[in-house]
Amino acid sequence: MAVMSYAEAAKQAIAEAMRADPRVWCVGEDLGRGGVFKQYVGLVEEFGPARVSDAPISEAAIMGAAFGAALVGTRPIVEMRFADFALCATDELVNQIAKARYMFGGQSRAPMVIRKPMGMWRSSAAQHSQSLEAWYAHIPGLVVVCPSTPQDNYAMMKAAIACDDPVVYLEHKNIWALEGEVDPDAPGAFGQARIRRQGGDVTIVSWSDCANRAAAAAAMLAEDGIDAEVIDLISLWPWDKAAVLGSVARTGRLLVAHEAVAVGGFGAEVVATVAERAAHRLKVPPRRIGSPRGLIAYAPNLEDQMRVTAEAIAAAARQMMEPAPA
Amino acid sequence: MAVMSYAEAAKQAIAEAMRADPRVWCVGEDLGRGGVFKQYVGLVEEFGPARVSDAPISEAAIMGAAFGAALVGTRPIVEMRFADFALCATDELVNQIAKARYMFGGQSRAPMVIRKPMGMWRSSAAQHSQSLEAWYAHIPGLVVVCPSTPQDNYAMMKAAIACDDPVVYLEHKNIWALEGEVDPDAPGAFGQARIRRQGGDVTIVSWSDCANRAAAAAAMLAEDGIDAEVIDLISLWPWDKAAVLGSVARTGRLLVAHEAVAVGGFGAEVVATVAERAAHRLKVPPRRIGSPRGLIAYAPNLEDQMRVTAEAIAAAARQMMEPAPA
Amino acid sequence: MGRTAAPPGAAEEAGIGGRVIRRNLDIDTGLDRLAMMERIRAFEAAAERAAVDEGLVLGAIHLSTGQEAVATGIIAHLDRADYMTSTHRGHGHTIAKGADPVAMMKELLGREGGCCGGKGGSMHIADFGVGMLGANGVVSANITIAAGAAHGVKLLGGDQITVCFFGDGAANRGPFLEGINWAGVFDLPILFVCEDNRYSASTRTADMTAGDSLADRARAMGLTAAEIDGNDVNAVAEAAAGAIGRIRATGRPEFLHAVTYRQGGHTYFDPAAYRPPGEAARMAETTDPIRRQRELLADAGVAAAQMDAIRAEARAEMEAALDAARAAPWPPAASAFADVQDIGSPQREPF
Amino acid sequence: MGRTAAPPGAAEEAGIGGRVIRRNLDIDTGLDRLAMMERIRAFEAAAERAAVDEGLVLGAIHLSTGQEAVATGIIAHLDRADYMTSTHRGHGHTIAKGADPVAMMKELLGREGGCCGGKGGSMHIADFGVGMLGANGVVSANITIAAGAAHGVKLLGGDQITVCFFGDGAANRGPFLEGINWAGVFDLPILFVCEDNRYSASTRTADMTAGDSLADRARAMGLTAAEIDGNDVNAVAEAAAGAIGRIRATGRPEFLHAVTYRQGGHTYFDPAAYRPPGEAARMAETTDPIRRQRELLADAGVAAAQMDAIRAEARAEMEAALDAARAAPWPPAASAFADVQDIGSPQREPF
Ligand SMILES: Cc1ncc(C[n+]2csc(CCOP(=O)(O)OP(=O)(O)O)c2C)c(N)n1
Ligand SMILES: Cc1ncc(C[n+]2csc(CCOP(=O)(O)OP(=O)(O)O)c2C)c(N)n1
Ligand SMILES: [Mg+2]
Ligand SMILES: [Mg+2]
Repeated sequence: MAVMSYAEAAKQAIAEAMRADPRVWCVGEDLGRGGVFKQYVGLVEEFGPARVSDAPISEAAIMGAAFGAALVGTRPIVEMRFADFALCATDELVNQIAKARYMFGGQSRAPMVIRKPMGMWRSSAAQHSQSLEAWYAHIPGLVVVCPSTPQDNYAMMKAAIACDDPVVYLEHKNIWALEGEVDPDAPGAFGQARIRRQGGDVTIVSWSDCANRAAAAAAMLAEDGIDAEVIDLISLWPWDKAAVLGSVARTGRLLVAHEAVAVGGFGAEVVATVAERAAHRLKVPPRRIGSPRGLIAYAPNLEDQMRVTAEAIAAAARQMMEPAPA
Repeated sequence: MAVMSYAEAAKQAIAEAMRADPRVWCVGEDLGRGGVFKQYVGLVEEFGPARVSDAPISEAAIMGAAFGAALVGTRPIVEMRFADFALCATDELVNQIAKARYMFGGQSRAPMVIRKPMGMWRSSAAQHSQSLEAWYAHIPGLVVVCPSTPQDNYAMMKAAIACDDPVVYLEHKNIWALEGEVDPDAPGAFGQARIRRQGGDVTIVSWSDCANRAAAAAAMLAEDGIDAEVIDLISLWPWDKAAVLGSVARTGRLLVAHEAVAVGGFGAEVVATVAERAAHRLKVPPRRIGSPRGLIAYAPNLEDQMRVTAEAIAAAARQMMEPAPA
Repeated sequence: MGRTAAPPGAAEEAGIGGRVIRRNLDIDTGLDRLAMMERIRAFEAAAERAAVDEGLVLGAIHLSTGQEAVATGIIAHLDRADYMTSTHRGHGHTIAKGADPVAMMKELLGREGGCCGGKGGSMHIADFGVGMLGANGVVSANITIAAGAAHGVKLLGGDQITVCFFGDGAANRGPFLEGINWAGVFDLPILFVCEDNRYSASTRTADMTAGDSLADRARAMGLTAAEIDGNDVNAVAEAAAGAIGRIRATGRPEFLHAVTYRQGGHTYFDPAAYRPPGEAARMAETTDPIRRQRELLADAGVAAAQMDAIRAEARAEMEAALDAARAAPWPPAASAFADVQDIGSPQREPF
Repeated sequence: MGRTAAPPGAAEEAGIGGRVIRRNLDIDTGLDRLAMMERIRAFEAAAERAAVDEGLVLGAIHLSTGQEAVATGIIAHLDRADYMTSTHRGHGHTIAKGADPVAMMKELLGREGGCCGGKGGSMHIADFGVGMLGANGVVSANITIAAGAAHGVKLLGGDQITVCFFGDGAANRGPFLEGINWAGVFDLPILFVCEDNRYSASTRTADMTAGDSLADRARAMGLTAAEIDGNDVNAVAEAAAGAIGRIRATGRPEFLHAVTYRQGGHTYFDPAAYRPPGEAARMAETTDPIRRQRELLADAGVAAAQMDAIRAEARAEMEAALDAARAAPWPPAASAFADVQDIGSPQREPF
């Protein structure tokens, strides 16, 4: 098993897929120089500029043209640079790509991977920091992936490229350099969560980089004698309801943690699902922890107020372990 | 109190605001001929084409230019024609309008009403039928309104025009002709729900046209001896948590009904909030009813499978009243 | 290969009876074009009747009555394997590309056997089997998609070309610029056709369009572009032959701006009262492409009866299509959740 | 009003020492322009040092080193009340419009007293008090916003004009077309300025741009447009004087394409190794607008010492700005939730 970074893991998955299938290609701004986060470095040298294609600053055309190219039989990997800029291509993604197969009665497929680097990255301010995964989970036709580790970024990227559905692939831009072991033979599976830590006291559900913070929180909690189970959903649609419901049945406590705004975030879906299906299993009310419904500032002390930290996750879990006030 | 249609009610509110304040103006495609749903008929005759302005088919420019015009002191009412087409202006709404005041440290305001006719309308198919209110509730900086009656479309339109925040104003396009009494002196208030029916057995929370179906469901339930309370949220951000929590404290049963896709819909937020804050009040698990996570077809029999009907709402409520299986 | 009205030769023109006809008009070709235009018109007339008289068409339909020369003249030069994207006003393009009118009519009625299984309706009509990659409910969105289809062909080493039809109103949305720039940058084999019917819904497009020439917008992005009379099917065909020939030879994008006229309302239920009084009647009189083609052929010696027979045949074909559609059942209920997505399909996980 | 290098008169040009200077150059004006360019450069140099050496600038900053003539020459003709929108590379425009460099530097350092209260940083710098309606982190987005500002002015009956700066890369996004078309359709008093520094991040913009002329794109939408040497502050100013004068007189939009060169990387931490070897050095040698203006003034008899003093003053001003910013505290914690929205504010309802 090789050790590699989160960025390298995805790149390796892409390179392998491109070697195996000439229909796979990448398109986005600055890819010929490795992309804005260097996550494509070296690919243009191996595959040439037609398959690792630069693009004009035209997010709508990048998305729309890649879709057209998918309709005629290619398998594009679309680079949106920042998830925020992908909003310039919302019609293309939501009205066209997600709906085409259905509207055309199954005549077409849109096998595309749409990479949208998301999340907070020191002092990037309100237009370069958003986490909008909940939006895409709400859109029928889309698969939504939020990997948190090199292993998952490798395996899920491979799965996403192999998938015939459009996959919104949200990498967290704060962890490009995060290193970890990657087993190339462990396949990625949509809708199958990773149990990052087993525990019997409280179930912490998370995804994307926040899952790493949840794992750190669990380590802190262990020092306090609290045995947290950490479930990293990896994909939000489909999502592993069975893993969450099973865990909650054992722990009786559910805490969902994500970086996105809590109001209308995907945490609401997780909590609502558990409340609907397993309310009687809950020993204490379920809880969400996410960003306040505010905007992300440039100044670090203001920005930090929007963060969901390991400490905050641990604190919330601790509260849930306290005996109810008499 | 005059009786008027849902469309007329909003138009009357706009006309009154335009008479009172020369900074208020409307812009959108075809407005000079009354707009695609005739919801602007007569306004151009009264206010002229500069204030009831046509626009090119340029949703991004309609949104972006109206925003620019708001920055220099006008108060635009932006017509997006179909909520679906508003996706062509997502960057403008979400990255620019919602964030400008904050990013610029309070130097600016974006007093805008952004009208987005939403929802299913017989055989309009997947690109002309969406309900995406949950998206906007998730975006800090935006106020979100989904009126269901002429009264609320009048009062909330007035409130929205008077508001200094950008208001995403989602009218349901299936009820333009719905008639009702309008009291011009009853002010609209954001975050204040309307109790459409009082009842002690089950709390049904809804908004937009689905609130009308919820009210119809309550009438059916009454025939069965079930006393439902129907809460029409009217605005989703802010939303009237107190009304919902108070009602659930009395009924012990929560059913949220909306037309949008259930997965990641705003119903999840309502259920999650109640589960977090009032789990101990719930006699039975809370429930959501919304569209399956599928797409809306053209053929009526397929389309109907995506609908949340009064019958379905009533059936769900009835189930919640059944004694738990032994 | 069929009768000609005059000896073949280089295109020459001569005034005959006050009208200009091409000396080398091939009458069979002229009749073929007439027949295609009649078929498109008959299809839409049948659909309109089904909508208005019988309430069988539940969603909006947008008719191209008066615009048939554009679809006919351009697509005459396409092979079945070539690709095409269209708009909300796409029946004509789809028929001309070779789709089955029965499947199309079933689609308009939302029935089983519709080309999209009843899921799309008029505005999303598509027939991938004939390279028709879809109408589109979002104005201008098909422009980048078409550029991408051409891009995909180039990547795959195919030799199909792509034609992208869009309206005059679509030229004011961003995808017009982004899609044409894309085609220019990547040197793609695509023909952009602006089918300018002078209206965008109830708006005179010129009132909301800056500058005098949409072709200039394309020229500014390096494309060869021409303005053509979109009501003259032979002029359209001639321009298309040139452009498409060059595109096949060079792989480079081109642009045609075809000026025509929307004879009816925006949708079938739009009375279009916003048009200047008399405009519609005058335009139907002077610009109708079917009338013009009939006159041209009549001048060339074709008997009215022969042309009437073509019309009658077209009408009979489309009447039969409507009958078949009317008789078709609704799509199977289970199809509602099919073909959304494989992973996380609502067939397994609706919630 | 100040010394002139030659008797005033109609603009005439004469070769002096191999270079062309304007006979009627007003030396005070020339020095003013030099001073503004020096201030912009000194501001950015100070910011860059704060970023690189001290790690005080936490977010990305985009420097306009080498491009100062565009901001200086255009904005020289604006009043404080006129409006302007800018881009991610907006320090120069903001300084030229009259914003306080101390407040700007505080903003770059994310401090209390920053012009956006530390919430925006470099990429969202704005000073509504001087008509600067904001930089923008989304390429091209400011184009429709600027058109709207001009639209608002027209509706309110004001007499301000609006200037919209954007980069060469921005011309390939939809808002370029939609915003310029909008200005043309509504006849708005706005000047669009494409500040073409030849790069879009690491991409040579020409490689991703179809057609030869961005001005032609604007001309195709009916705008008067000109290409100008964006490295010659006097040429920029002259073109701007003409365009802005006409805009004030007629209320009609115009377009300028100013060609300049980005001397540094895309951001301060981009080494820009993708540029052809030697290009940057050669361009700094031949195109640097400050160097050119100094040479011009030297040829006109201005002493180097006087120009050095201007530079020293600019540096001292910006050093002081950086000192002030360095000393400023972080914004008050409570401001994190202020100014999001009035209704449903996170100050009251964060969840
Ligand atoms: C993005 C978008 N905006 C608005 C509409 C509503 N709409 C449908 S057709 C149409 C007019 C289109 O005009 P044009 O492009 O000239 O095509 P035509 O209808 O004349 O064929 C409009 C505004 C839409 N479908 N998509
Ligand atoms: C819509 C969008 N796409 C991509 C980016 C990332 N980005 C920031 S600046 C830039 C290059 C812009 O080039 P240009 O418009 O020429 O301006 P310059 O940086 O040269 O001043 C890019 C691609 C962005 N900010 N917004
Ligand atoms: Mg048209
Ligand atoms: Mg540039």
